[in-house]
Formats: sequence, C-alpha cells, structure tokens
Amino acid sequence: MALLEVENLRAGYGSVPVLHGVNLAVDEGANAVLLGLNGAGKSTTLMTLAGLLPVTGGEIRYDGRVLKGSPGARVRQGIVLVPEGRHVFPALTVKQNLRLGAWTIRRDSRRVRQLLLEVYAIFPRLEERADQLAGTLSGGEQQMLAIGRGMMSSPRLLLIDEASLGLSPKLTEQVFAAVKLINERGTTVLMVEQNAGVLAQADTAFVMQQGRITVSGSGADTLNDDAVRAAYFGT
Amino acid sequence: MATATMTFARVKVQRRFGLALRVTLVIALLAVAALPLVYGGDVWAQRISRAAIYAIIGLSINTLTGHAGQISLGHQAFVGIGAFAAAFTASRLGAPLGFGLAAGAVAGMATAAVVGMVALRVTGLYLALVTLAFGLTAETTIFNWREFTGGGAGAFAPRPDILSGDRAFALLCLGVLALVLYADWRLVSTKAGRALAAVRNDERIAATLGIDTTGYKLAAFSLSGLAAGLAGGLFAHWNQVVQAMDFEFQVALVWVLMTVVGGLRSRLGVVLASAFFALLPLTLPNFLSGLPWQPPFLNEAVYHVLPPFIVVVMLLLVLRFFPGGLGQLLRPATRWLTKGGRR
Amino acid sequence: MGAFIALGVFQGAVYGLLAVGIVLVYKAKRVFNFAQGEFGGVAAFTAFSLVVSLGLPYWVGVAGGLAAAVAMGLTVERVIVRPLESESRTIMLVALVGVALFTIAIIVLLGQPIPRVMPPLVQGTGLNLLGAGILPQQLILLAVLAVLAAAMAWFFKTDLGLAVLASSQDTRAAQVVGISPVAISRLVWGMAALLGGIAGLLYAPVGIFTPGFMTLTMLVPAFAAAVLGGMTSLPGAFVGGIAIGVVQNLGIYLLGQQLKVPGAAELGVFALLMLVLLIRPQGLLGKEA
Amino acid sequence: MSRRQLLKVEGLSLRFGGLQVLDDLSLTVREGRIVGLIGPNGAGKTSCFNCLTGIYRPQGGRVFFDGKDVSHLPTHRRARRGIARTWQNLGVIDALTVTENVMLAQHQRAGYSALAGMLGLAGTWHRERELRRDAAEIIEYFGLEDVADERAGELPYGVRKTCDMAMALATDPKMLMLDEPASGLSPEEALALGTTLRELRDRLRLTILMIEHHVPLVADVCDYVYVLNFGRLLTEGEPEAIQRHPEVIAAYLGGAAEPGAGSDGGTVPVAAADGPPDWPLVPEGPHSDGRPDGTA
Amino acid sequence: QFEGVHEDFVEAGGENPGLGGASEGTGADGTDGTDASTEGAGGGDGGSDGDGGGGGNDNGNAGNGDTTGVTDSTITIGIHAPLTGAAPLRQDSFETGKDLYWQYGNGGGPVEIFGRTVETVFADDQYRPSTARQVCQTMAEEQQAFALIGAGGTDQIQACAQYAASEDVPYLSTGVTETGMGSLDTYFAASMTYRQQTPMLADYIKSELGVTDPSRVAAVVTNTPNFDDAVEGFTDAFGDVDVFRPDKNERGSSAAGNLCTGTVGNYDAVFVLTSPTFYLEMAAASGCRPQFVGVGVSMGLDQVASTGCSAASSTEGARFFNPTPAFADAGEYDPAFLAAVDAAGIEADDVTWMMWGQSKVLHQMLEKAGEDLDRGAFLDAVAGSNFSTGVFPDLNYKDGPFGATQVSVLRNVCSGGGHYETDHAFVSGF
Ligand SMILES: Nc1ncnc2c1ncn2[C@@H]1O[C@H](COP(=O)(O)OP(=O)(O)OP(=O)(O)O)[C@@H](O)[C@H]1O
Ligand SMILES: Nc1ncnc2c1ncn2[C@@H]1O[C@H](COP(=O)(O)OP(=O)(O)OP(=O)(O)O)[C@@H](O)[C@H]1O
Ligand SMILES: [Mg+2]
Ligand SMILES: [Mg+2]
Repeated sequence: MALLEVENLRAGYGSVPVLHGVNLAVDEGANAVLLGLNGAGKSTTLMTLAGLLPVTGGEIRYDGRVLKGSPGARVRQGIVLVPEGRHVFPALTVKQNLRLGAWTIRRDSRRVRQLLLEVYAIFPRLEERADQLAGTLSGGEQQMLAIGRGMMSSPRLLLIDEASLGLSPKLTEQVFAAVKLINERGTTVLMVEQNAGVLAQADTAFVMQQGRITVSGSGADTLNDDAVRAAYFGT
Repeated sequence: MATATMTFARVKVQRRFGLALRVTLVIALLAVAALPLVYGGDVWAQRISRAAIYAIIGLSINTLTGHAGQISLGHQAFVGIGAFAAAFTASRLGAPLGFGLAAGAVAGMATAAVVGMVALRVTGLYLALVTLAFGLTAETTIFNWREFTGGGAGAFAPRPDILSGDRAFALLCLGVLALVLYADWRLVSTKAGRALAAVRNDERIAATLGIDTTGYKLAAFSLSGLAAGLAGGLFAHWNQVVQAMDFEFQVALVWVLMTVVGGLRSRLGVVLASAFFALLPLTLPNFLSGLPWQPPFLNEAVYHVLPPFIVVVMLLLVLRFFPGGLGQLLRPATRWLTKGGRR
Repeated sequence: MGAFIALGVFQGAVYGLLAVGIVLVYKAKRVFNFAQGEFGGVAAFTAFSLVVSLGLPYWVGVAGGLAAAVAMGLTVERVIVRPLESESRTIMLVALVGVALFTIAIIVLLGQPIPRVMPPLVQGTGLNLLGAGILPQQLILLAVLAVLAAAMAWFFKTDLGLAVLASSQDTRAAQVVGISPVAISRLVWGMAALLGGIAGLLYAPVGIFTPGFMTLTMLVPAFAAAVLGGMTSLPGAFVGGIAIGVVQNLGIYLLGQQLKVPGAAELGVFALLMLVLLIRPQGLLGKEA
Repeated sequence: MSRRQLLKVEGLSLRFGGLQVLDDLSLTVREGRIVGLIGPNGAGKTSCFNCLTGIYRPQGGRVFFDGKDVSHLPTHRRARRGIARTWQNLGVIDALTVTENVMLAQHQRAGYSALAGMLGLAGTWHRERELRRDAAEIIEYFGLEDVADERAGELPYGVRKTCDMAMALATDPKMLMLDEPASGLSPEEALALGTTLRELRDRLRLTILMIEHHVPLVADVCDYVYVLNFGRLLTEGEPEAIQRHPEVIAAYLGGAAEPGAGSDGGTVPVAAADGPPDWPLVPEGPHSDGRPDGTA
Repeated sequence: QFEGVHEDFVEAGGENPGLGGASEGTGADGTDGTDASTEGAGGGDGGSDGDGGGGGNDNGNAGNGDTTGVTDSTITIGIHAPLTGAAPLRQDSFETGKDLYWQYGNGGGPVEIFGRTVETVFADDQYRPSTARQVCQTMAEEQQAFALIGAGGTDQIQACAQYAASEDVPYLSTGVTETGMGSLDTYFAASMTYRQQTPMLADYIKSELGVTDPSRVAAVVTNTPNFDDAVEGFTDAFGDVDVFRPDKNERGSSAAGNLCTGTVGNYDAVFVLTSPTFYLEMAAASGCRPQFVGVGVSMGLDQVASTGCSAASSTEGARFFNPTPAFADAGEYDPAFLAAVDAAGIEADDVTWMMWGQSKVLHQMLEKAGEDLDRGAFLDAVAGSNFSTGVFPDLNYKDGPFGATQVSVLRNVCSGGGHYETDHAFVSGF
C-alpha cells in the first residue's frame, strides 16, 4: 500500500497558486524522485507535505489517513523535511543542531545518542566539526548537517529538497549513497533533484511541470522516456 | 485602420483628461491644506509652522532610518542642538535669522556625524541603543549647560522683524519643508538613493558593487543631522524660547513613531503623519470638549491626556495592519496621481 | 564615596533584573524589548490596586501583579510581535516602543499620573552599608536577581532553551524539526513578562513610583547593562547591571558633586556603553557572535 | 600564451581561530581567460573569493590586480578597479526590483556625485535616463525583461541567479568572479550558461574566475583550472588533465566521474540567441573619466 | 558664577517684542545681585519703585478697547497647568476645581460681575515651557480668553507670562520666580515670590525650628536660572548652607545619596524647591529624616503629603510656605468654599481650594476693572490697587507685580491619612 498518496493537491503562497492539482503516490520503503525545471513547484510540494504551507485543495493521505496538523505533529508522525537551502541553525554548534533534530523524541535520550552515532557514521565530517557553529560551515558541510538533522528523529518518510545543491561531485555521490542507505534501512524517501544521476537509483520518479505531475513511473523508465527528455533535458 | 487611430486618439484624450484631473486634484488638495493658513489667524499659522517643523524632523529621521536603515532614537539631540545653536546665534550674537538657521543646521550635522562615526562600528539594534543613550546624555548634559541653553529657563530666539508675524514665519517653515522634500526626492531617484538601499539591505553586497558603505552611512547621518538641526533652528524661532524639556527622550520616541506611522520611505506619508502628530495634542482636547455631546465618563481634563494615547494606538494599528505605514495605505492614490511616474 | 558605591550596587540590581528579561528576549527573538520595563509597571500598578486600594493581602497583590504582567506579555506576543515577525527589526523595535508608551498612556488614563507608594515585601529599617541606608527590600532584590540570572543561564542549557535559541535563528528550520515557533514565542514572552513583573514588584516599594517609572528611568541603564554583559550572557546581565549602577552613582559623586557637571549619571552610563561597544563589542562576559 | 596577468595572488593564508582555511595559496589569472576554482566542500574556495574582494582580511599574502597591489584596499575600492563577483547565496537585494538592482550595480558608472544628484543638478537627470536605458539593455541581454519590474525576492532561484550575474556585469568589470553560477540550474540552463560565459569572454574581453561543482560545465568552458583542498593548492592545469588527476578524483570527483559528460553547445541556448552585439558596456564604458567618489 | 548668564536671559526677556512697558523703570537696589541690572524688575520686598511692572500700563493702555473674551453675558478665562509630563496634577481635581468658584461661589450660585458670568477654558502645558507658550496663545487668541491664569510650574508660568505680555493679555499666577517677570506689564503675582519668601523661610528655620548652624542646613533646588533668585534669597539670609542643584529631569534617588550619606552628613533642615515627585523620591529614599521645609510646592500639596506619608511617613512634619491656609482648615477661613463644594456635589481637595482662592483674587480684579471691561481697563485697574480675599494673601500692586507680603505655614501630618494643617496663617515675618 502507498505510504503517501497525494490527490489533486493545490497550494501556493498567499493568493498566488503554484500547485494546480498534483497527483502522486509513494510506496512504503520506496526511493522516489521528483524532477522538474526551476519554478515548477517541487519545493512547494514538499513544503505542503511537511505542513509548512496550507493546502488549498485536494488531499494528502499518509498511512491511509488524511494528513493534517502542524509541522510538529507531522514530524511526530514520521514525516521530516530537509529543506531547500540548508536551513541550519547558524549560531548553534553542529552537535546542538543534531540534538534539535531529535526534538520530537528528546525524552528518549538513549535513542538520541544512538541516532547521533549513526549520523556521524554516515557523515564523519560532521563529527570532526561537532563543536563548530553551523553558520561557519561551508555550504556542503551545511547540507550534510541538514540531512543529518533530518535523520535524527528517525523518520518514516524523509523529504529531501535538492540535496546535491552546491555539493562537490564526490560528496553528491556520497550523499546519494547515504540517502540510499537510509532508504535501505527502511525509511521511505522522496527526493527533489535537478541532478538526473539519481534517477538510476530511484525506484519511482515523477516529473513536474508548472504545478502538475506530467510523468510518473520507475526511475529507469523515466530516464529513457522521450517526453521526459524533451521536457527536462530539452532534447 | 481608421478605428485603430480613433481608439488611440481617444486613449490619448482620456490620458490628457486624466492628467488634467490629477493636476487639478493636487492643486485642490494643496489649496484645502492652505486654507487654515489664510483664514486661521495667528494660532493656525503657528500650528502650521509646527506641523512643517515636525515634517522636516520626520523626513530627517526618514533619511536615516528609511533610506539608510540606521535607526536613531536620539534625534532630540540633533534637533535640540540645532535649536540651541540657533537661539544662541540669534540672542547672544545677534546674528540674522539665516545665520542662526545655518548654525543650527551645521551644529545638527556635526553632532550627527559624530554619532555616525560610532554607527560605523556599532550596528542595528545596538545603534538604536547608542543613539538613545546619546540623546539622553545630550538632554541632561549639553541641554542643561546654562551658558549655552539657559538651563531650565530656556534660551530666547527672537524673530527678525520681517518674520515676526506668525504667518510670515509659517511661510518660511513651509519653504524649508519644500526644499527638504525636493532634496529627498532627488536623493532617492539618483545613485545615492540606490546606494543607500543597498547599504540598508546588505553592506557586503553594496561594497562589492563599488559602494563606499562607510561614506554613505556617514553621509546619511550628516544629512539627517542637517535637516534635524534646521528643524531645530526653526523650532527655536517658532516658539521664540527653547529649553531642555522640549527635547526629552519621549519626544524623540514620538518622532520615530510618527515617521514609522507615516511609512518609512514614503514622503507623503511621513509629512502627513508628522503634521498629524504635531497638531493632535494642540487641537484634539479643544475639539472634543467643543463637541455637543460629551460621553459621561470623560471630561475635559481627560481629553488632555488622550493625545499620547491616540498617537500610540494609531501606531499599533498602522503597524499591525499596514506595516508600510500611511504611505502604504495611500499608495493606490499616489500611484494614480503620479501614474506613469516611477516609484 | 563608599556610600555611593553601595547605593550603586543596589540600584544596579534593578537594572540587572530588567536586563535579564531583555537578554532573554534578545536571545530568543533578536529583538530589543522596549516593553520590558512596562511589564514591571503593569505588575506594580496592579499590585498597588489590589493591596492598597482594595486592601487585599499582599500575596494576592503579588500574584495578581505577576498574572497581569504575564497576561500583558502574552497579549503583546499575540497582537504585536507575531504579526510583525516578518518585518524588519527596526519596525519591531518601534512597535515595542509603542507598546511601552501605550501602557504608560493607559496607566495614566486609568490611574492618574500621580506618584504612589507600594508597601514593601518586608518591613523594617534599612541597614547601613558603607554609609548608605539600604532597605531589606533592596537586599531581596539583589538576591532574587542572582537567583534568576543563574536560573535563566541554566534554562538555556536545556533542550527547551536550545529550542528557543534555534527558533530565533531560523524559524523555518525550527518548524522542520518539529519545534512550534508559536509555542516558543509564547513561552519567551511569558517568561520575559514574568521577569519584568518581578522586577517591578520588587522595585516599586523601594521609592515612589509613577506611571512609566520603569521605562522612563530604568530602561536605558538596563539596556546598557545588558550590552555591557554581552547582550546574550545572563551572568553578564547580572554583572552589567551592578556595574552600571555603580558607574551612575560614582558619576553623580565625582562628576556631579565634585565637578558640577550636569547629567553626570547619564554621562557615566553613556561613556561606559561607548567604551564597551567600541573596545569590546562582545561585552564583558559575552562570546563572539 | 603570454597574456597579461590580470590577477595574481601570492601566498594567501587565512585563519579562523584554530582553523587554517587558506594556507599559502598562490594563483594567477591571465587576461581574457576563464579560470576554474574547484575543490571539495569546505576547501576554502568561497573564503578565497572573500579575500580577493576584501571582505575577509587574510593573515598573510598579497593580491595584485591589473598590475597593482590591492591587498590593502577596502572592498568598494577593489570593485572600482574592476573586480565584480556573484555570491554563492546570491547578491541581489531582495527588496528591490530587477531594474533597480541592475541600476544599483551601475553605481560607479553613474558619472556624477551623490551630492549633485541630490541637488538635482542639470547633468544628473540626463545621465539617469541613460543609465536606465543601459540597464534595460543588460536586462534584455539576460532575458529578464519580463520580470524587470518585479521584486527580486519574489522570483524563482534561477532567475535571481541570472539577476546576480546581470548585476555583476553592470558594474562594468574587468574580471568577473562567479561563485557556483550553475548550482540550482537545470542541466539545460547550465549548458546555456556555458555559452553565455564564453560569449562574455569573447565579446566583452572579460576575464572570469569561477567556482563550480558542475564538472561538465567546468570542463566545457574553463581554459585552466585550480584545484583546492584544505586551503592548499592540490593541483592546477587544463581541465582534461585535471579530470584524470588521481588525487583530484580521490578528493573531489569521486568514482563516478565521467569526463566530458556535458554536451557542448550544440543547441543554441535561449539567452544567447538574441544577445545584442551593441552591448553598452564595451566601447563607451567610462573607464577613463575619473569616477567621482560615492559620498557627498 | 551664573550671574552674567542670568542677566542675559533677563535682558533677552526684556527684548521680547511687545514686552513694551520698558519705560525706563529705575533699577532695583544695588545689593540685589540678581536683579541689579534688570530693567524695571521688581526687587525684593518692596525694594523697587512702582513704575516697572504694573505701573507700565499707565502709558496709554487705559481702555484700549481690546474686549477679547468679554461678551455682554460672559467673560472667558484661560487656565494652564500640567496634566501630563514630568510633574502632573490630578486631572479630576483640576476638572472640578477650575469652575467651582465661578459656578458656585455666589452663595451656591454662579458669580456675576456686572451681569457677566465667567467661563473657563483649560490647557495642559505638559510641564514644558514651549508648550505653555503655545497653549497660552491658543487660549488667548483662538479660544478668546480675556485673561490667563497659571496654576503651577515656574518655567511654564514664566513662558506664558512672557507671551501674555507680548500680546497685552492679563496674566495671573501664584508667586514664583521674579527673574524676567518684573518688567512684564501684564503680569501679577497672586502670592509672594520665592525671592520674597526665602529670607522669611530662613528666619523661620532659625526662630521656629531652632536650627541656626548653616552647616546643618541644605538647600535642594532644581537647577534652573528661575530658581537662582530663590537660592540667593535663602543663602543671603542664612549664610553658607550646602546647596544642591539637581537637574530638572533628574530623579530624586540620586540626590538622596547626597543628603544622608556619610560623605555629606546629615542635615537638620533641608530646604526643597523641586518638583513634587523629586521631593517625594528624595524623602522616601533617604535613610535619615531631616526636617523638610520649603516654598512653592503650590499645588497638590495634600496629594504629596498622602504619598509621602504612605512611604514610611517620610514627609511627616514637613513645613511648607503656601499662599493659602491648609485645605483641612478651609472652612475656617472661607465657609463659602465648603458651601460651594456641597452645592456642586464634588469631592474637593487642596487643588480645588487653591483654584478657589486664585479665582477669588481674579474676581476682585475684574470687579475693580468696572463694567466697561477691556484688557487695558483691567490692567489699569489692577495696577496700584489693593485686594483682600481671606484665602490668598492680601495684595498690594502699588510697587509692581509682586504685591503679596503674607504667607501661611502648613505642616505635614500623617495621622488620619497624610495631609497638611495650618501652623500659621497670613504671617509676614518670623
Ligand atoms: N515565498 C514565495 N512567495 C511567492 N511565490 C513564491 C514563493 N516561493 C516560491 N514562489 C513561486 O512559486 C513557484 C514554484 O516555486 P518552487 O520553489 O516550488 O519551485 P521549484 O520547483 O522548487 O524550483 P527550484 O528548482 O528553483 O527550487 C515559482 O514560480 C516561485 O516564483
Ligand atoms: N567566518 C568563518 N568563521 C569560521 N570558519 C569559517 C568562516 N568562513 C568559512 N569558514 C570555514 O572555512 C572553511 C572553508 O569555507 P568556504 O566557504 O571557503 O568553503 P568552500 O570551498 O566555498 O566550500 P563549498 O564548496 O561548500 O561552498 C570551512 O570549513 C568553513 O567552515
Ligand atoms: Mg526548489
Ligand atoms: Mg563556497
């Protein structure tokens, strides 16, 4: 059964509509990718899913139930967003950032400690910089921190917005590998990407155009889909 | 083809008509505004002077806070220094009014420039605090310095004969206001205005675009101080006596409030709000007690306590619903009036 | 001279107490809270009405005063602060100045701009410290300041405290990890109002109080104290407050009395403020950034 | 090639507390070339830019630009010598419209003093109109005319990036420093960017120093590449050589690096299609006349 | 140190356009340092000749035809007082007090002066001289007040008096400073000035309080040139007392340190001439309890007493010179007052009482001016005349505008709620 089902979702900023009826479904355990040109509405979709933007039409079902409530409630239900543009807490240390990632499960200190070790295992750079203020990290380091922080509440559904933005090729690869690892350990992932490289590892892919999903299918199929190539790569 | 030309012609006619309408409207508004000056007698002339002086102060704060993004809660220092300098020049040195105003302006500018130097190292909210503390210190030290300001009794600033009439003096104040408005308008529509916008938003970006952020900040302070000092000079001669209590820190706060209520970077809004703030305490109590119906729980004495209350309520309402101030509220109207012109 | 130092220490305790609230709001919201003094004003006036005008027991006055302050804090948060969250800090500052002036205007309207006297928490004659008469109330004030500064410092070490810091730095990020910025905002303003209320209740009985007594004369030294301490440091607020009090009184003694310079207290505060900001901008106990 | 050295950096070193961000870094950029600066995240690339533009004060090293030592000049004076840059997190002023942003960037070309402008002296009105026209041309060149009057903050990321670039050009620079110009762009847009950069170099004789993680783009446009790692120079050379360099692969490219992955500009990029040859900056740029100081 | 400046201000005041009575009034006696060079300023107690102040209007003001504020049935009077600002009065006392006499002063009915009743307009001067000047102009010109009354606040009274003189508007206030006021030919003080009172106060301290050692006496007087004459009067009479001059905007607690700390020593008697709040702050904060004495805390005395008494009885026993006897004894001196209060159904206090007295003085002045009332006639009639109300001191404007020679001495009593009681009524020396 699909963990996440989005039907005819409409949302936007104030009076400006951006999503004009988005339909997509992500199975439990899937590694899904959402592609699209600049301004297509990918970030808007993820933010609406995370509860940061109000739904103006259609509905989101999560685990079979209609999803509503504050962002905090959604984090507790296991939906965690790694936002676009590395929103880390600049004046807190790396470690404090991670600690706050576990805000919703902060009472379970053993689990928090264990998760911290896991994050450090995936991103050793973060452990080296544990006591540096996040605001002084390089762009790439901040991106790692944002993902690591997202993992700290052991989410069921991880929404990642442009994880590779500003990362070196090697790190991009590592991040994708980490995401794959996270996914393999049981977390469902929905990733927004510009880097077509991820299609290879994705088992589901959606292409978004002007606020609607125009193509959906398996990663590999989508990669070879002529319509996608036309719409996305311009060839 | 013919129809196309006709439509075009009609549009043109309509435009011209619209322009005429707008010009008429502006003139009519100005005429209405001038009515009290013509018919209101000396009392209204004095009020109009006060409104104009407040408007200059508002524009001065606007230069600093609106354009350059540097907050000042100590403007009473600049205005006060200007006022006392003008009074000193007039009553002790016996210099003509022009000198006094110039002295006020220069004194205001110099003081502001000194504070501006501090602003180069101290930014944002800290600057607000420094200016606040500076204003308080100026109020209690410089303004209590008897030789200069007459201590608590105040310094006299007699008007010269041609301006001894309240109406003539009001015209002077309005003239100075017009000059300040013109300078402000040219400032924002040329490179300095854009540079200040950059400094206000992001100094690092401004610097990489070749803008001397230090220089512009100092310039904004000096300019603001200049206008404030000028307003102070006018204030001294307006009342013909000035003293330290006129420049208390609450007054400076009210000036900042009026500028914000008017809307930072909105000339019209700032002028209107300043005039309103200047006139409210002088007119409201009498207006209310002159009303035919008096609410049972209020009395004349309470009306006198009302203006500060109303002023603050206005601020909170404006901020809450139009954070851009009166200017934001008026924008559709001003847009229409200046249609074709750019913001 | 010793007497002036002693007077300064205890006068400074009020500044410190206000500064603790200012620092709290600054850490949490990056806002200079100009309404901090009026939390104390509201608490004092409410307590005065309950205890003196209505003749209720003292503890009712204290509870009522604190409740009024907290209610005001929450109202300010809801009506002013939250809607203006996205505006510039300047606008927010001006709005808070507006709140302070509004509160003063209300108190004047409702309660006459006359001086009042609040009975002290503990009766008793002052003890002589270096030649200055210090009231028991002032001793309590100093002790409470120390306790509160320590408690607040501890608070920012907890998860909740971290969350407060976090939501000040990036609201979006705070939401993303499940922190509710609204709840945090309420918490912060409630706490700040409580601190302000305590300051007001403890200080009102020390002398005469008039509408705006906290804002018009205490607030600027309190801000200076907060800056002196580094603006984000709670022990700093403690030390800063006392330092400002002492400098003020030494100013009065050395400049005012010996040299006849007018406005000596203000001059002292201003000079100290400038010295700190220009030479050690991070304050006495503050860390960089 | 014996082109003139436009930028020469000698022994730059920068520390933050205990962290050695740049360590004895030297590099040279010759006139009319596109030079890449690549390296792992946190290698110090942006910090290097910040040192070159005067935003950071390095503890050691010297920077020569156009033959002169600029190490001690403040940022805006360096900008006036012809150094322009874009920012990793965008250098547009969100509160201003695109046109205003571009006109802002023309600051040093205004040709009148701030005081003259404030007093409304005769020449300033005319010059303002000219500046506005030039700005419109730049905006058109970058295909921003549709959003010219919109607030930059409300525009999509990609558009703002373009605006940032337009602003850098509007300062009338000799050297353009770009910090990850392709990040956040779709593959198609990245390709178009490559063409634009080459065009800027060829038509405007601009020198470009570029930080970029988009390897295909680097391989496509750069004449020469410096690789930074832990604040030190790992290696330097032509892009092809760099891509085969084992240490670069280990530290930066990673296993999946596929040289030459990006197609070269076979398709005509949108922006370049109508790029006007009579570009206002080139011939009449007021390099010669003494630029008045920005302050009144 | 300040004399030179001082003269300049007085002179500047004299230059004020319209202060016109500058018919060479001969200077005051030479010993009177403050006013030595002042044109036409009234000197100390009867020290100067008659041509300076009230006399000025002999030069042709008579029946000048300026009937502003006068109709067949009404006369309008303007009053200014601080209701907001640094030292405000209670709004409600003021509201009830300003009309009490005019509406109920005639055996419970409205006062009529040649068939005219009196109406009042009122303005808040915010405790700021510049505002005072502005509101006085508004009242005199826009609201058509025939004459103006200043209810309190020296600097404001001075500012308004100067305006009034420039426009030939009659102006009456309780006695405050003499600086710059003696030459104003429309000004009349309804009680003794500070300059006149302070030597008396010195005598009082010596003879009634038994403190004769100047080192045991301090003067805490707000630092305004307008109080210099008061300080001088006091020090001339008492000798070398310690003088503290806090700034107008300074708070009391700082001066408290001066009073009771070891460095300065305790004082037996402290002469205060400051804003009430400052005095209260000082009294409440000082650990010692000196004998506070003073002049010129003219309005809201009982308010101050009740506040001071609730602050650990800090003002207990303080003695103040006042124009009127204590409000508590009002019935004794003017039974009509209590009747009027009853008729009006208001709660009276000492502000009401003071307003009553001042109104009574003005009433007599208006009567004297006769039926053909105009400003010139009024000024002529008042100058050189005697008035006696039984509430305010007896007045004689023969020698200028400072025509009072009596004060009452009130004592702060804390039992039964802080208030004042009359120690001496209408005395003219100790
Ligand atoms: N805060 C905002 N207010 C108004 N409009 C916005 C806002 N943020 C984004 N938009 C608009 O919404 C549309 C979709 O934006 P969104 O960020 O979802 O795109 P995206 O697909 O994530 O693109 P990108 O690849 O650039 O991140 C764009 O047209 C953008 O201009
Ligand atoms: N102001 C600062 N204070 C402390 N450390 C800093 C500061 N600025 C940068 N650093 C550190 O310097 C190192 C280099 O940062 P820089 O931003 O130059 O990297 P970069 O090469 O641009 O990386 P990226 O490709 O991720 O943008 C990083 O480890 C960063 O944490
Ligand atoms: Mg996006
Ligand atoms: Mg970087």
